[in-house]
Amino acid sequence: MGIEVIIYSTGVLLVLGAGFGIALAVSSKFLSVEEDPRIKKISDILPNINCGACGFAGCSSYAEAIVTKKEKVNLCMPGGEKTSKKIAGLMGIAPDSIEKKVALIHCCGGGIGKKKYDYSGVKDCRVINMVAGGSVECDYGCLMGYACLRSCPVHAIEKNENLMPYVIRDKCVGCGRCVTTCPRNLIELAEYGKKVHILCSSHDRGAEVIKVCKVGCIGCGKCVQACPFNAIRIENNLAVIDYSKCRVCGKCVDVCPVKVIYDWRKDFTVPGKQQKSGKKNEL
Amino acid sequence: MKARVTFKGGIHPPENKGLCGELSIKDFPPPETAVLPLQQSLGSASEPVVKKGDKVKKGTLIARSKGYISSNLHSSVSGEVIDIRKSPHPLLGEANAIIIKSDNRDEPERDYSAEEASADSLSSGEILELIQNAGIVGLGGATFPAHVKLNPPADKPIKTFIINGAECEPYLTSDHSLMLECADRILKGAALIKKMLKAEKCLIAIEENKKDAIALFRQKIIQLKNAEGLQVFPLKVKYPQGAEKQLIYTLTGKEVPSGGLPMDVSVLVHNIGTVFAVYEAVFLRKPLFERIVTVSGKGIKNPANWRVRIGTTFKMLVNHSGLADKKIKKLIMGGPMMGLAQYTDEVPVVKATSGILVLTSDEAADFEHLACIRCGKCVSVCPMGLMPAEISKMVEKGRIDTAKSIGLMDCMECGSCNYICPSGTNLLQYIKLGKYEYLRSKNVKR
Amino acid sequence: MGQEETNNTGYFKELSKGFIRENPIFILCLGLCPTLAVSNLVENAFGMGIAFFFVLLCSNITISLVQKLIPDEVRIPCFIVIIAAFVTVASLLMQWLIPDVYARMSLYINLIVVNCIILGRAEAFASKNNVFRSALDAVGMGVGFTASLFIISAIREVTGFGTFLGFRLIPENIKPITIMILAPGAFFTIGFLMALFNLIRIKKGKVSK
Amino acid sequence: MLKDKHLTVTVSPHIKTSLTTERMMWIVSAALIPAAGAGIYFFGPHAALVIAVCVGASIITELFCAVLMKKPATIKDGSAFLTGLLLALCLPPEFPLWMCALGSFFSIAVSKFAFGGLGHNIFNPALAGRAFLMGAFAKEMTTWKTLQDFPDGITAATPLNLLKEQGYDSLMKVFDSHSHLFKELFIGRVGGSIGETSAALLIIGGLILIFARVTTWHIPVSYILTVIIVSYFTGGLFDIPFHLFTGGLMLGAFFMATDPVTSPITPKGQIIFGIGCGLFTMLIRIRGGYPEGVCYAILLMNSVTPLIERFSKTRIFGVKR
Repeated sequence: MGIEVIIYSTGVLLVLGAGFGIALAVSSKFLSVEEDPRIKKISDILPNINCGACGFAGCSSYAEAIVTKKEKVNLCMPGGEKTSKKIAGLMGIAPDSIEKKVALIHCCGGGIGKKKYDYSGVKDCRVINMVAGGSVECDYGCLMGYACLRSCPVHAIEKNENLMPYVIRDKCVGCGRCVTTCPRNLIELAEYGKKVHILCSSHDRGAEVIKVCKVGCIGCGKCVQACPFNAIRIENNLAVIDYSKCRVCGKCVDVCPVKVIYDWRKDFTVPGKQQKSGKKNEL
Repeated sequence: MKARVTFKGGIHPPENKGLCGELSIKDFPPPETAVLPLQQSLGSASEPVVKKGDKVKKGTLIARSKGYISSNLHSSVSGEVIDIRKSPHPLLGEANAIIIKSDNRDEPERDYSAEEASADSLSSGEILELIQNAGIVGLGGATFPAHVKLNPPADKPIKTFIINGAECEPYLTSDHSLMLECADRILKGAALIKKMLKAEKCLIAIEENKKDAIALFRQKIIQLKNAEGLQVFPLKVKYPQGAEKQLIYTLTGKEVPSGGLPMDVSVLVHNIGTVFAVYEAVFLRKPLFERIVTVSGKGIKNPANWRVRIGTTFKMLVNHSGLADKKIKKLIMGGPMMGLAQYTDEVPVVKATSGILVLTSDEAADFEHLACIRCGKCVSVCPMGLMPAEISKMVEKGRIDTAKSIGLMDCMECGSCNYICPSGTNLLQYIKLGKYEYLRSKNVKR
Repeated sequence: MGQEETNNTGYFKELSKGFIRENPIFILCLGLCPTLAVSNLVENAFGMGIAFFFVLLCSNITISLVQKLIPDEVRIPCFIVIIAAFVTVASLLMQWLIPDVYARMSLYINLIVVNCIILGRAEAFASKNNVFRSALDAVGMGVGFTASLFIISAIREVTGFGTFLGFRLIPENIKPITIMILAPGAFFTIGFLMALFNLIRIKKGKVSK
Repeated sequence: MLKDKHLTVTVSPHIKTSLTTERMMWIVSAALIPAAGAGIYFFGPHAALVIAVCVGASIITELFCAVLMKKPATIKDGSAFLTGLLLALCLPPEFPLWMCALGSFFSIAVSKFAFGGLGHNIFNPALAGRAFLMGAFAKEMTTWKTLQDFPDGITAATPLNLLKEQGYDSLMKVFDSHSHLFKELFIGRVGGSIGETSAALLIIGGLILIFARVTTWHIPVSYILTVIIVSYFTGGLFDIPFHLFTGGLMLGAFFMATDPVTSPITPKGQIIFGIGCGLFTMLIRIRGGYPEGVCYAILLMNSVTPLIERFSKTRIFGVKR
């Protein structure tokens, strides 16, 4: 390769570079589309599991709404406080408080409760619920069709040894998909911090409950008496905890005769199973 | 006139109508205790007007309709109300019902055997009131209150009144036997409704496998004096010939628009049993407290058609007919295609009960669920022109909106696709799930 | 890819990720064009791998050196210029060192310029990391690419020609499977190996099913 | 008492047809047996070996894949048996046995299980297997067996090959007259793949399928009609029976193109599919490099099946176009 080749190629490269550089400069001036770079940044911060808890179609549309429509920054349940703070920082506004919530299945007896009939067909509780009012005797019991389990975007719902679905509390991001999926409305989003819950939804009278399920609230009222803060009341044959009053003392847990009140600080995470925590947490 | 046109699709399941033997209607004895669920029709449940301890007679009003789309309920036995409590319901699983203990006297509220002479001179409003008071609902199975259907809005006049005697469901012969026994009365009821609606034509549609009924009706119409516009229309034998929209298409060539009602094309369809009930309500002033029920299936020793009081439990009927010595698998209210499987025989006969089937395990065979092989049979049999396999796949994947866009809500749940599917996939169950999910998501958005 | 935290631990991780975890062919599905074209003979594949390795290493180092100088808007043209220069160097070198291999595959060597692995690594990694890390990344990716190419070509040469590096492995009387040396054969081989790699990753729990 | 009985509860309908997938597969297999028998009769025992190896290898591969993918092994449904049989029927009678096994392996493992198993494959497994073998062993795939009882025994090629490579005159030289040629073609005493030569038996098998409601008339009729029309316009009256009864057309039209998994599900789509197959077959036969085009025509149309389905949606009752 002679010296003239080097000079020539340098010249060509220079000329081409200058020419295209000018073209680029011109086009960047006339063709540029103004897009807020914050949208992409917020998109990156969001967890991108597209769970829909924020009420938008997906994470990217939520990001867009934050920037363009000044949507609140605390709507992302899976991301929690960390995400909310990050986005608030990016947007230059004060972060709103966000409470971590996890899904809670208000039934622990589907697997041991009495069966009404043999079902055959699509194994989905939303279908089972349509057939003669569900396959379990209890009208408020889990049908064990696992629609919630399949709807969970982060695989936080599993079956226990009684084949009842349960929520792995540390995996749950609180998106609320299972809440809308459950055909019997057994699932609600509960505050993560309040770790004592009543796992039954039966509004039947006590005598009827005993007939169909071993772990059903019979509305006996023992928990009401045991509660030092008046946080429990019996509502339509079912004990309900008022979380604004509950101080999570755990006294109700011990007095419940049918063991439907659970305390997640104790050494079990799986209702009806009494399993050591953390053991079954992997998929 | 011979049926020439027919709708697209449909299936030919084994009929098994011969099981019942001769088609006479036998009277079933009134039950010891009648269980009368408050929810007997579409719409809201009726409100009880009796309380525990009240004495009632046969035909006494015991629950009044609540709201426009609702129906009255009458006692089917004479006796005492012993309770109003939750009890098994063939459609809902469990629902509130009035329990009446019979005093075995079977005393009627009034004499239901004499025909009122004045019926011909009643005005439309008076007739409607009689129908409403009698608590008549669509007896084909849809249980839509008859007085609502018979009172179309003024801007949608009815030109053609169709009487549905297709009875395309296998096994069932209750309509057939009713047509054979009460042709005169049905025709009287038909003429009454036709007059009331000011309809031009009244077509009686009967499937060709009921040759005797077709002949009988033709003969009766010839004998009738004012038979103008009254016509018998033989239908090709296939399922679902009795489906409202398909029936209208076959008889008039008009398609009920998607999401619309028959009155949108100036047609009204009533089941043959409903027409008979209207006759009884208007001419005999008899409320709807009994109906014809086919008790059949290979699990039944002596299948027959019975005139049964509403509130009789399935158990009584089944025990009376005797169980065959075979492996019994299912108890079904209605026909095998659209009927509802029951989990207990404690459920009572309701106004919607056209048949009770006890199926053996070789009739109601469970299929091993195999993968869809895309054979397209479901597409070719779907009378609504849908692609059931596609819809159910979309629902299975959770894409309800896509399913909606390819006709999810147009499905009428006739079950043809599910019947024909060689892979035994549960197409209809997914479609039902999709409908449920769609309605639910719509409610959430509101 | 580029979002790894820039701490000083995990140099080995940076190096080894190209072998299996982020294997350019089987996991990232980059650079399939030369893979399909040159992987029917082990010899060709090896030549390609070496040339590729050289270009990737040099371009990664250069780009990470000059990353501060290049304005963000025109980074792609600049990368292309750098890569093109090294490809020219590589092709000149090959012409000089191994002329017969070069004669068979000169076209594909020149096509390295627009190879998506090199541009992809430049864009995703070298332009965001320091020189040492970029070099490690290039070595890892280069070795991963060459090894993958070697595996594919070994399978294809043995089944399609019955030979390995020109030596006959399978007796003459058993017909070789001609389709394996055609493009479909490359697709089959890559597909199967991809499935295998995914299986390994699932077994290791890196990806959920 | 019903109370003591175990009642099963399901959503309606409660009765189902007796024509299951399993039964459909076995009916198709049964409909192919006359043609397979003719193949063995004409070409001798090696043809039987080819069929046996293909079927055996298919079933073994199916078992192997099912175990590997942790799916229930579905040998009983007959799909693997059918794939093996179809593959064997479109192979030359003297085809080496280990290649048969390899082709069967490809059919089941690559073109069926790699796509997700029965019901999910894009291409007809048997034809994909044949195409693979064609690519891998082109020479063996085009080596035809001489028929023993043939007049001069020179025809080591199929009639289509003869026409393509040596022209019309040599074809006539071998078969003397048109009527003789058509007779031989119809009965199947010509060179060719094991199961594709006897048009008469294939038509009988196809009619069995249609009357047993295993398949509908749409694809075979539109396919064959298209071939008739195209051959009439490109060659005249003589070409019609020639193109109909040579090669794998009958086998393809009745047994391959009608494969439910890889053809459209709507009747209208099936007609489009059949027409497409016919056009491609004739295009390849007349203008293409290969003498026979059925295999590739069907594979090509398989790949556009989703597209056809999208444009041939059924009209929903009560919805105006």
